Amino acid sequence: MSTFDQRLPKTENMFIPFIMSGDPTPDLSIELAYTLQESGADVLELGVPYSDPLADGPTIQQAAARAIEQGMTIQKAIQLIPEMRKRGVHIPIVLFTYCNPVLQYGMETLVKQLKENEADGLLVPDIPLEESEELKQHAEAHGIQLISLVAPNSEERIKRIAEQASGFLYCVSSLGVTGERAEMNPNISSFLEQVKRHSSVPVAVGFGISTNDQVRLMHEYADGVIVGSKIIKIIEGEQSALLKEETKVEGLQRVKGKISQLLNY
Amino acid sequence: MSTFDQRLPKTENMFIPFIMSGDPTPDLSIELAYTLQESGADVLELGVPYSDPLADGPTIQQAAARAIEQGMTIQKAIQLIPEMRKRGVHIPIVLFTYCNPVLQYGMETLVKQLKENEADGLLVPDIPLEESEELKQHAEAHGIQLISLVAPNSEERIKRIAEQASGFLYCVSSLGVTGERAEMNPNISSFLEQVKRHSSVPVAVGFGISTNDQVRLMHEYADGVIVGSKIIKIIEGEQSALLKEETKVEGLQRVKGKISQLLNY
Amino acid sequence: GRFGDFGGKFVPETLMAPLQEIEASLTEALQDEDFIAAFQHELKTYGGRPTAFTYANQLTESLGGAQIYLKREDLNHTGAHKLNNAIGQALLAKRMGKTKIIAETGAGQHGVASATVAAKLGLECKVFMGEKDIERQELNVFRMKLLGAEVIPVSSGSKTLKDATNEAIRHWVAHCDDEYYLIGSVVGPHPYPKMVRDFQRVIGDETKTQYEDVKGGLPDRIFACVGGGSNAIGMFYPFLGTGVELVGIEAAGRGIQSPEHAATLTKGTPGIIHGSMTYLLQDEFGQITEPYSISAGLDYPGIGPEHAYLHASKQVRYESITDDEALEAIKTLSRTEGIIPAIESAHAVAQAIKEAETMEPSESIVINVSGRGDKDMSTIMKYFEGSAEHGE
Amino acid sequence: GRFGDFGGKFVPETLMAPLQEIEASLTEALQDEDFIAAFQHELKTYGGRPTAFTYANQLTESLGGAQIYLKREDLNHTGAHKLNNAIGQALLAKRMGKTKIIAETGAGQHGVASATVAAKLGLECKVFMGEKDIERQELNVFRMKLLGAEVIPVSSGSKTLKDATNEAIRHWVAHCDDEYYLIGSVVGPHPYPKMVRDFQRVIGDETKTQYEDVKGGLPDRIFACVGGGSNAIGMFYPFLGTGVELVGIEAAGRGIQSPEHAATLTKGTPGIIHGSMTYLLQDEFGQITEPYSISAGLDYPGIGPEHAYLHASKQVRYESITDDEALEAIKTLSRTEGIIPAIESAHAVAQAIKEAETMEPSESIVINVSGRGDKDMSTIMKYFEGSAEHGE
Repeated sequence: MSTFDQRLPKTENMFIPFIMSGDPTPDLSIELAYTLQESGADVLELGVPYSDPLADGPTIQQAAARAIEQGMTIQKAIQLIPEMRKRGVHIPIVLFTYCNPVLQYGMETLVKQLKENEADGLLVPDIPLEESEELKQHAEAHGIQLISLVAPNSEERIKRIAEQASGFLYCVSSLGVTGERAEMNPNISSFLEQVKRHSSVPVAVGFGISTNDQVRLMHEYADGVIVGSKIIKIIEGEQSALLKEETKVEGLQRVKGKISQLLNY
Repeated sequence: MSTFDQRLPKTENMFIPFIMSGDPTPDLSIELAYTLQESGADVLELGVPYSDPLADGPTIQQAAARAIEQGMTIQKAIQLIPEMRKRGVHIPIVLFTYCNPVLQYGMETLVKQLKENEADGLLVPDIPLEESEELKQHAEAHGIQLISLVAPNSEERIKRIAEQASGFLYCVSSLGVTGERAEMNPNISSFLEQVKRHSSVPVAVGFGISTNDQVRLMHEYADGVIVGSKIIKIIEGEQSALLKEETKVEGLQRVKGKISQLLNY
Repeated sequence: GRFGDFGGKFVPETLMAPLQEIEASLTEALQDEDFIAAFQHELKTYGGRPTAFTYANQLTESLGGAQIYLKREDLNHTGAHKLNNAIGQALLAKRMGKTKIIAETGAGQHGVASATVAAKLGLECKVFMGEKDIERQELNVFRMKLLGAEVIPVSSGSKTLKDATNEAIRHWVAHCDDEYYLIGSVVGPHPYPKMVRDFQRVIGDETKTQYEDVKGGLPDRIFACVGGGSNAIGMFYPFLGTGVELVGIEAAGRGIQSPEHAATLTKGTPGIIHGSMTYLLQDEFGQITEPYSISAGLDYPGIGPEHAYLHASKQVRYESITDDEALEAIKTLSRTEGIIPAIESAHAVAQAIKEAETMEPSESIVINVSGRGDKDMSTIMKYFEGSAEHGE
Repeated sequence: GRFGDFGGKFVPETLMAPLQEIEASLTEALQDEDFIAAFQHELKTYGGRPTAFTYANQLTESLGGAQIYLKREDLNHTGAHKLNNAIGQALLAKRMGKTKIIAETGAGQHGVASATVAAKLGLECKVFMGEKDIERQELNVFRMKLLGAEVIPVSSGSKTLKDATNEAIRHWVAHCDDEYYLIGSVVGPHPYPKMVRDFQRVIGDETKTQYEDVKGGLPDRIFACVGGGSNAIGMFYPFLGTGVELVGIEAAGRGIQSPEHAATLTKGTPGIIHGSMTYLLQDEFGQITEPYSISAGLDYPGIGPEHAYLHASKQVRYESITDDEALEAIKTLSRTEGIIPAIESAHAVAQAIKEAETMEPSESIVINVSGRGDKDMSTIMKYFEGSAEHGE
C-alpha cells in the first residue's frame, strides 16, 4: 500500500486544495498547509511556481509570479514538505509542477527526493498519457503516485487514462484553464460517470470550482473536488494579515473560516 | 527695318542687362531700366516672374518669387514698358517669359500687346526651335523679334538656329542654369566663332557672366554680353536704399557705379 | 514627340542635346534583343514579375455585381509599379555609358525605386526632394540613404514634388554629359512619356495574358489611378482600341468644387509643365498652382501628355475620387481581400466599387493595384483616428 | 510526432483532442488533390509565388568568392515567408469547419499574415500580442485592425511573444470547438512543427528548381536565419540528404558571451517550451529566460524541434550572428543589390558574406531573404543614428 493511500483520510467527499509554494512566503505555505488540513483537506496539492504555466488562469499565474519573485524553486518547494510534516500535516501531499522544471531537475532525482521528503504524489499538467511513460516508471519505482488528468474531450482516451491512474484521477471539469467559472459544464455528470466506470482510484474534479454550490454539486458526481484559484484568492484576501506576526493567527483563522463556508453545504 | 534694329545703339561690345519686373517694385523697375540705359545698356531684357523658372538659377528664381509676391503679372509687366519709354528708355526692350504664361495669355495677344506697348522683342527660354514655329509667325506678323538661344551642345542645330535668328542671338555660355560661374567654359571661343559663321544678327553671350574680366573676355569673342543674376544681386544689395524715397536716387547712383565697374575694363 | 496636340519638348536649348541622345539610344535599345532580354530578365529575377492576378472573390460577392480581378503591382520589389520603369531607364543609362542617375521624388517611392536600381546596377544616384517632403517622409529619406543614394533637399518654390522636378532638371542641364535623369512617371519632355509608357506596358501586357488564361477574352472595364499616370498608361496601352472600357481616376482631394484637389483633367487647362504640353492646374496667368490630395503620389499639378490626348480623344474615361472615398476603399479592400492598397491605388478601387455594383455578374473588371499601402500606414492611421474623434 | 528525441506533445490533456483533430484533418488534406491545388492556387494568385531568384552579381563581385543567389521571400504578399504557412493553415481551418482563427504575434508579422488570410478567406481573427509589443509596434497593430482582426493585449509574464503564445494556447483550450490556432512557426506541439514545415517547404522546392534552371545541379551551401525556424526549415527540408551544406543562423544579440542573445542551439539546453521538446534558454530550474535580439522575429527563447534534431544529428550547421554584424549586412546588401532585408534575414546574409569570401568563384551559395526590411526601418534608423553619434 502506497504512502498516498496510507495517508488518505477518506475516499469520498474529498477536498483537495491547491496552494502555491512560497506565496506569500515559504513559512506561510507551511502554516497554510496545516490550516487547510484543519479545514478538512484530504490531499494537498502543492504548486511549484513556473514562468510559463500554460494550463493556468490569471490567478494561479500571478501567484506563481509572486512566488518566483520571492525566490521559490522546485528544490525549495520539495524542502517545504518535511517542514509541513513537522508542523503536523499528515494528509497526502502531491507536488504540482510543469514538465520543463521536472526535466531540468531530472525525473529520477525528483521522484527520489519527493519520496525522501515525505511527499506522496506528483502532478504534471503538461505531460499527457502519451508522453508519460518514463516519468511513470520512475515514480512507480520510488512509490510516488503520478496523478493523471482526464478532460471532457479526452473521449476514447478516457478509458486508457483511467485504467492506469494512480493516487486519484484528476477530472478537468470543462475546457479552458484553471480559474473560476460562473457556470459548470452541463455535461459534467455523464463525463464523470464515464470516468468512474474505468477508474480504480478516487475520481476528483477540478478547474473552476469556487462556490459552496459547486462543491456540493461536484460531490454528488465525484469522489472529490480540487479547488485552486479560489484558495489562492482567499489567501490573497488575507495576505496583509498573514504577513504580520501579530495578526498571522487571526488571518489563518479567517482562511479556515472561509474554507468552511465553501465546504459546509 | 524693325523697331529693334532702329532702337539698337550699336552692334558691338553690346551690354544686355536683365531685370525682373516688379523686383523690388514696379516703379523701381522703371527707374532701374533708365539707370541701366544710363550705365551703357544696349538692350534691356525685362523678365516676367514665373512660378517654375526651369532655366534659372537661385538668384533669378528668388527675384521671381519676390515679384510674384508683389502681384506682378505678365500683363502688368507689359504695361511697364510704355512707362519706361516715358521715363526716357529708348533702347530695345525684350520681354523674357516662360512658355506657359505665353500660352495662357495667347500668343497673338501677347505679341500684339508687346507691339502696342513699344516692346521690341520676346525671349522664351523653353521654346526651342522645334516648338517655335507658331509663335515665330505671330511675332513676325507684328514686328516683334523672337530671340533664339543656342547652346554649346546644340551642335548640328547651331546652323539652323543661327540662320533663322532675329534681333540678336543669345548664346548660352555653358551648360547649366543662369547664375554666376567661377570659371568660363574653356571652349567658348570656338563655340562662338561657329555661331557667328551662321548668324546674320549680333551674337551675345550670357549665363554666368558676373565679373569685369568675364565681360572683357566675352567682348573679345562676341558682339555682346547678357548679364542677369549679377544685376539682380547688385539691385538686391541696394534694395533698402532703393525702397526709401529719400535714398532712392543715391541707390540708383550706386547701381550705376557698380555696373560701370563691371563694364570698364 | 506628340500625342495629338499634347507632349513635345518645351525645354531650354541646353536640354535638346541630351534629350536627342536619349531618344536615339532608346530607339536603338528597343530594337536590340539583348536589351529587351536584359530588361525582362531584371523584371523577372529581381523585380518579381509577373505580378500576381488575384480574383477578389469576397469583394465581388459583397457587391453582387461584376467579377473583380486585381492586378497586383503592389507585389513588385519596393512595393509599386515604379520599379518597372526605374529598371528600364537605368539599363538604358548604363547602355549610354552614364555612371550617375538623378531622380526627383515626392513621397519618396520613385526615389527609393531609383536608389534601388542604381545600387543593383552599380550607378551613383542623387535624389532631389523638396524640403517639406523630406520632413514628412523621414523613413523614405533614410531608406534612400541606406541604399547608397544622396538625397538633395530642394528649398525653392513650394518645396515639394514640382520643385524637386524643376531642380532635378536644372541640375541635369549642367551635368548631362555623365548623368542620366530618371523621370518617375509618363511626364516630362519627349521621349520620356513614351519611354516610361513602353517600360510600364508590361502591366497591361501581363494582364491581357492572365485574364485570357483565367477567364478567356477581355474584361469589360479596367480601372487605374492617375497622378502623373504611369501605372494607368502601363495598364491601358495594350488595351487601347480593343473595346475594353478604360477608366482613369484622378484625386478629387477634398472635392473638385473645393480648391483642394489634384483633378488635372477634370479641372485643369492645357499648358506646359516640365517640358510637356498637357493639362495642368494653373491660374489665369499660367502660374502653376499647388495641387492637393491625401495621396502624395497623386499630388501633382500636371498629368502625362498621353492621358491628355486619351482624354481629348475620348479613348479613356477620367473620373475623380475624394480623399474620404479612397480611404473608405482602403478599409473595404483590406477587410474583404486582405490587401491594403496604397492610397493612390485606393482611388481606382473606390471608383471600381461604385461601378461594379451597377454591373452584371456576367461582366468583369480589372483594378490595377499599383502599390501597397505600407508606406501610407501612418497617414491612414491618422485619418481614421481623426475620423473616429469626429464620431464617424 | 517526434524528430529524433525532439518534438512531441507536451500539453494539457484538454489540448490533446484538438491536436488529434488537426492531425487527422491535415493527413487527409495533404492527400486531397483539391486541397493541394487550392493551396497552390492561393500561393500563386494571391501570395505572388513563385518568388524571384536573384543573382547578387554586385555582392558576388565585391567579395570575390562564391557566387551568391538570393531566394526572395521578401516579395511575398505582406513581405515575408510567413504568408505561405498562414494560407495553408487557414485553408485547413476552413476545411475543418472552423469559423475563427487565433494567432500569436511578436513584432506583428505573423499577426498581419494571419489577419490577411483571415480577411481573404472570410474567417474571424483574434491576434494575441504582448502589451510591450503592442506599444512598440503601433503600426502593425493598426494594420491588423484595418484588416478586420481583433488584437488582444497580453499582460502576463514579460508581455512579449512567449507570453502571447501562452495566452493564445490558454484561450484556445477554452474555445477549440470553433476556433483554430494558427501557429506562426515550426514550433508548438505536434503536428504543428511538421505541418508548418510542409507548408513552408515550397521555398526549398522552388529554390531547387530555380537553381537547376539557372545554373544546373545544386548549390554548395544554403543560408537561412533561425528564430522559431520556419523559413529555414522550409528552405532546408528539400535539400536534406542531397549533400548541400545547410547553415542555420541564430541571433547572437550583443554576443553569445553576454546574457543578451537568442542563440538557442548554441547556448540553450533541451527542455519543453510551448508543448514541444527542443532546445531553449532557461535557468537551472527550468524557468524560461528572456532572449534578446535587435530582431523581434528572432527574439524567441525556443526553436523548432526539427532544428534541434538537425543540430543533434549534424545535418545542419548552426552559427550565430550579432546585432552589429546583422546591421552591417543590411547596409551591404542594400548598397550592392538594392535589397533591404528584414533584420532577421540579415543574420543569414551576414554569415553568408563571411563564408562566401573564403569560397571559390566556382562555388555557389543561396541565401534565403526571408522578409523585407520595411518593417524594421525605424529600428535600423535608430541603430545607425546611435552608431553615428558614437563616432562609428
